[in-house]
Amino acid sequence: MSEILLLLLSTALVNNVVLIKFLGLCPTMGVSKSVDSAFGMGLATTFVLVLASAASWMLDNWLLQPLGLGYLRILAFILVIASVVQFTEMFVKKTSPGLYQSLGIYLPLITTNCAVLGVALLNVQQQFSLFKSLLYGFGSALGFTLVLLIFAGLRERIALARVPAAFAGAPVAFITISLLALAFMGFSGMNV
Amino acid sequence: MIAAILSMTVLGAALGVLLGVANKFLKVEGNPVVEELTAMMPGSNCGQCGFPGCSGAASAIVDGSAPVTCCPPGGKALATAIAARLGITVDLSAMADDGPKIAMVAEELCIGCCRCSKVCPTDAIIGAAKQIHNVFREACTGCSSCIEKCPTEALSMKPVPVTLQHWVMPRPATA
Amino acid sequence: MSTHHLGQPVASPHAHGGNSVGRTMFRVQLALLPATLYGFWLYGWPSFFMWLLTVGSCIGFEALSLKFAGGGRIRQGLLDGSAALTGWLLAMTLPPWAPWWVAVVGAFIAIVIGKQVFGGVGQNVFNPAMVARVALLVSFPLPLTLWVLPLPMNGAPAPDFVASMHIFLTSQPVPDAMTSATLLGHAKTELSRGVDLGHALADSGSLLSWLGMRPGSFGESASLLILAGGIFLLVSRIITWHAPLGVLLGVAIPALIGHAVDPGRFLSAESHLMSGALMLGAFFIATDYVTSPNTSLGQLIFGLGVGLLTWIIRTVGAYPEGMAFAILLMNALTPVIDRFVKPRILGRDRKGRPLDIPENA
Amino acid sequence: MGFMNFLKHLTGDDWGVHPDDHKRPAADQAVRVMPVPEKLYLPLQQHLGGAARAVVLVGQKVKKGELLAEAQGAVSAPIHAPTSGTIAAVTEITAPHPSGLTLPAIILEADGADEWCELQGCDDPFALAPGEIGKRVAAAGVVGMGGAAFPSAVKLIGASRAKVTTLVMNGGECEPYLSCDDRLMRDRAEGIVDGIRIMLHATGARVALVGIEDNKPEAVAAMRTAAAAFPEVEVRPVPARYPMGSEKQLIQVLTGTEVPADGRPADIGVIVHNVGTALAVRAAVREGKPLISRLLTVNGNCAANPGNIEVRIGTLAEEVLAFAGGLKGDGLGLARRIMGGPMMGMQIPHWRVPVVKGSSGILALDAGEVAEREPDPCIRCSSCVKACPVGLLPLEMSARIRNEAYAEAIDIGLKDCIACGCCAYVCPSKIPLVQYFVHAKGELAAQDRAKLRNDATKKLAQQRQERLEREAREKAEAAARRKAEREAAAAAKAAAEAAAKALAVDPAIQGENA
Repeated sequence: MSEILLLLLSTALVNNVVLIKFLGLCPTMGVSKSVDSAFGMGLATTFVLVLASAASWMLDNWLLQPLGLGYLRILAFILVIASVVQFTEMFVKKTSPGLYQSLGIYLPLITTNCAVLGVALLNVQQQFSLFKSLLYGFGSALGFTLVLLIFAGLRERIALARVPAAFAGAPVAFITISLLALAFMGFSGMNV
Repeated sequence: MIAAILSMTVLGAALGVLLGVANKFLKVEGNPVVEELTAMMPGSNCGQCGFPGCSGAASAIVDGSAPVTCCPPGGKALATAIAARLGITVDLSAMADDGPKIAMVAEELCIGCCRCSKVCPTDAIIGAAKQIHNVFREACTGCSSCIEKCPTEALSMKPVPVTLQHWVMPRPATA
Repeated sequence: MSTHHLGQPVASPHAHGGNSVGRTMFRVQLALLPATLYGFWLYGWPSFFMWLLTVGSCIGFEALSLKFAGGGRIRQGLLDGSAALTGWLLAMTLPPWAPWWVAVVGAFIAIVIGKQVFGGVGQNVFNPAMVARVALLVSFPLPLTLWVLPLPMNGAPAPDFVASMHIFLTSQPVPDAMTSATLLGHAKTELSRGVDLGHALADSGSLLSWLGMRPGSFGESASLLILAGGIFLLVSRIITWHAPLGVLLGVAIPALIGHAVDPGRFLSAESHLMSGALMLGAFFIATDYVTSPNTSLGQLIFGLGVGLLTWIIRTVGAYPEGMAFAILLMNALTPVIDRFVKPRILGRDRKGRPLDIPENA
Repeated sequence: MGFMNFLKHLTGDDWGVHPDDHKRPAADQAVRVMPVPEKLYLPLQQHLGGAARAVVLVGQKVKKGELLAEAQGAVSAPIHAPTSGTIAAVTEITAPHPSGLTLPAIILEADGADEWCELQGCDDPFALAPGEIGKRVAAAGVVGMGGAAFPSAVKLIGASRAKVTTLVMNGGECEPYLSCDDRLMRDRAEGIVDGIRIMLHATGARVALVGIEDNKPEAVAAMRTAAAAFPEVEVRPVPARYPMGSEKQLIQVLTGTEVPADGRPADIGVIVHNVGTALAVRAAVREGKPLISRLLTVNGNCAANPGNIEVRIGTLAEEVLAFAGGLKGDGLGLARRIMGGPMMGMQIPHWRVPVVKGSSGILALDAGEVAEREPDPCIRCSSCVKACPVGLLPLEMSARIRNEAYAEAIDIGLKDCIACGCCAYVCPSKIPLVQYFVHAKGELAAQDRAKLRNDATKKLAQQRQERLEREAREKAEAAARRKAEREAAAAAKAAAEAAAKALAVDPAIQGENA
């Protein structure tokens, strides 16, 4: 039990997918203007990441490795991830049109979210079991959602601030997330 | 090589079938947002936006070909309402909105030709033929459709006069 | 009767309580003064130069930024004293004999990157002094962890004015005999070597050391003087008790539990409370208006979070002192806290729904 | 700033502010009665609700107390002649309002006789039916004297319908500088208590709680003495703290219950009236006198001789000031002219505006009192959050309003704001927070009006569409009918012709028949 918790903490905080591994920066910058849509994006990414982790693990262990097709891994993973994202898109469009509107182009772009592919590949690299890769995917998604939420909160506040014209918009957002990464360095070296 | 092609094909086909099935179950009919926006618009179909009527403008806004600020009679209030409904941010500073305006008739110029009252979408211009017309203030949307119809330029758009009841405390100067 | 022009109409109230930003900042600086003067006595001229240059360059960078930003508010911007306070707080957390460039680079990070980029006073989301402190620590770990012993302790004669200038400007290596590790740093090193804390820290914990007779940052080793300054702020109503108490509890509770379970692995609560700028952080940084939550409850949560994160980073992280990181992390969480912790509106319940009308009325 | 306040500060139970009250020495001066000025300016709207409608003609002679304008609509109040004289005009005059806009008013030229019209008093008001008292109060044009000027009769009648149990009398007068209620309670405590008892009778409430701030010990003593014989009237000192005199706050302190948001005090069985209103009600019921004068405080550093003055409604502030002793240095150093108190009163553009029923003070403030200063940026010190008596987040609301995000400001409570001014009073950056809120409320009201208008014009457009369709249809029908008629006529003609032909062809038959 404590091992599960530690793995989750380590993937979510200590090795945060956005701030330490620098994966998935596109949606982090793109869908962090309001906390509500950030939360939706976090949920959608969590959904995709967990499903993709599982699907890619199965694909890799049951199909690619037995057939000796390891070199097709990236191609096959992208195919699987794209399908999962398509499915998620249909699902969100059906269940929550408002969220669908606010996620906009970023929802299909989860396909090219390097965090998803990155986590799937890292799972293979570290030779996790199915359960562990699910956990790893979930922990990463948790960290992604957390950072997205925190960052969206900060950006909502910055949107009300009198940022000089030269820094308004993306520049100040980049500076903010770099300072956030600085703060997350406090977790570094934790041997949990 | 063949194994690779085959496996990818099979994989692709399988996922495609799965998505196809999912699409059957999760299909969304029509776009309810357009109707919602149409209900928010002034509804006088004045045509100032350049679209065929208010529902045309609504669908143009929804599919992104028109800005939310495209409706002059709706003004800033409508633009913010639509933006809030669509969940987008809108830069209102670009929108010229110097308060509501209504049409007024210069009585000395009016010849009573009735051309203006024929185009008014809300029947706000009253007066029979050969008699001086007048604008019914409460009904005028400020769409200015009538302005160009007037042969004697007796019609003009004037800001609605401010009264004690309608006065708004000015915004503090920003520090 | 006077008929002079009134300009734009203004709304009520037509009276004011008289408080101002400058007054608040001045009070905070006043509260920092005892510990600062004591620090000068402890560490001599080099520490004075370091303090002066940090405060001075903060004011300089503020003036430059305001000039570039335009709007002609340079004078008001400088008079509110916020830049000087940021510099002062930063200086308090630097090693007392830090060389000149640390002061200047720190001031640049604090004022320009930490504050002016966001729009100046009141607009920043992270505490500028802590941003600078962390950025310096991460970028220049060596000069930032060089702790000179207080002069009354190391036996060597205090450097005179010229020698101090030399130390400050040339950043020569300080002789090993004059430096030592901080309590927390020492504990971390010894623990990683597998030495029991009971043996490692046999000689610490006296009242004298709480008064500053130990290595540490320029302004934090005299924890009791900082505490006195904090109490002054509390009494003069500049700050409220929520955030400081939260920080102290957030550190003390896990420290007490840990120490009770395994004194060999976990430091005692009073060591935690009195070391590593904890008092400074609790009373002067966690209470920063701009970067902490709006409500009392939010500030309490904020403080608890800072304390707990500090303890976690100190205990299991790579850095011996976690205060600055913990503050930045909780700064980042502040908007989220503010979103969920709001005061109850009169006539409404906590969720904002109107209260029910009683049946028997 | 006593020890108890510090304790409250520690526990966070510290809503509101403790401004320097500036009430003395004005409060300790005896009341001066101002003679009737030459001309009185009587706005048709001196109350909340619909404007009154003038029922007099220019040139008409009226007596003191005669009806000049009648109430219009459910929430309204009539206006009476404050003295005898001639109606000079019904025109527009500058309103006592920051906008400096005009409003319609009756101008009455005094004849100097100051002669009452016939009054219908009542010796034993307690024999009257509660509804009758409400009617008399309504006819006398009594409105809330605290400043909001809500028609009192509407409240009284509503209260007896809603079966209220408690009458809260507001003697808080928490606004700094003002002392007219204090003065009334000291000088005319018996009359107030009598008025309170009449109001108890009218509303059916069982008990009256008179809340008086504890910085007015003389008023508390006088009211206690006057109420000693009546157990149903209870005088309760409350801590001096602004805005103690705000309806919902006073109810909470005196009864311990909260008025639900969007609700009225009557919902929890309470009704609130000002102590000055009690006197007006008493005069209306016992003597039949309408509301034609009031007590108001002239104060501020620029006023040469501060004090309380009884003036006729409609007197210009300029004349009141001149009677009170004028301005120091002839107005040199005057920074702001205020009608009402400094916390919630209105800035007025010049002194030539009339005293209305709700005017509780005329303040001439100097620059030091107003403390005008360029605002600094918000440092998020959350002083405003602590000071707000309603529990709002003024700093967040103003930041959103600055960015025109009104909907978000409403989400965090803009509509619950009572504009008491505590937030702006404590703000170290001197941000005009209340002005942001007032502006936003006005903007939102304008948007609501635009929406209503939008709906109305949409209906009109629809009607036009229907009309056009109907006309087209009718035209088509008419055309069809004409065509049918033409055809029918043609057919008939053809038939007739055919018949005629047949007749001509067959005369034999005719002959046979004949």
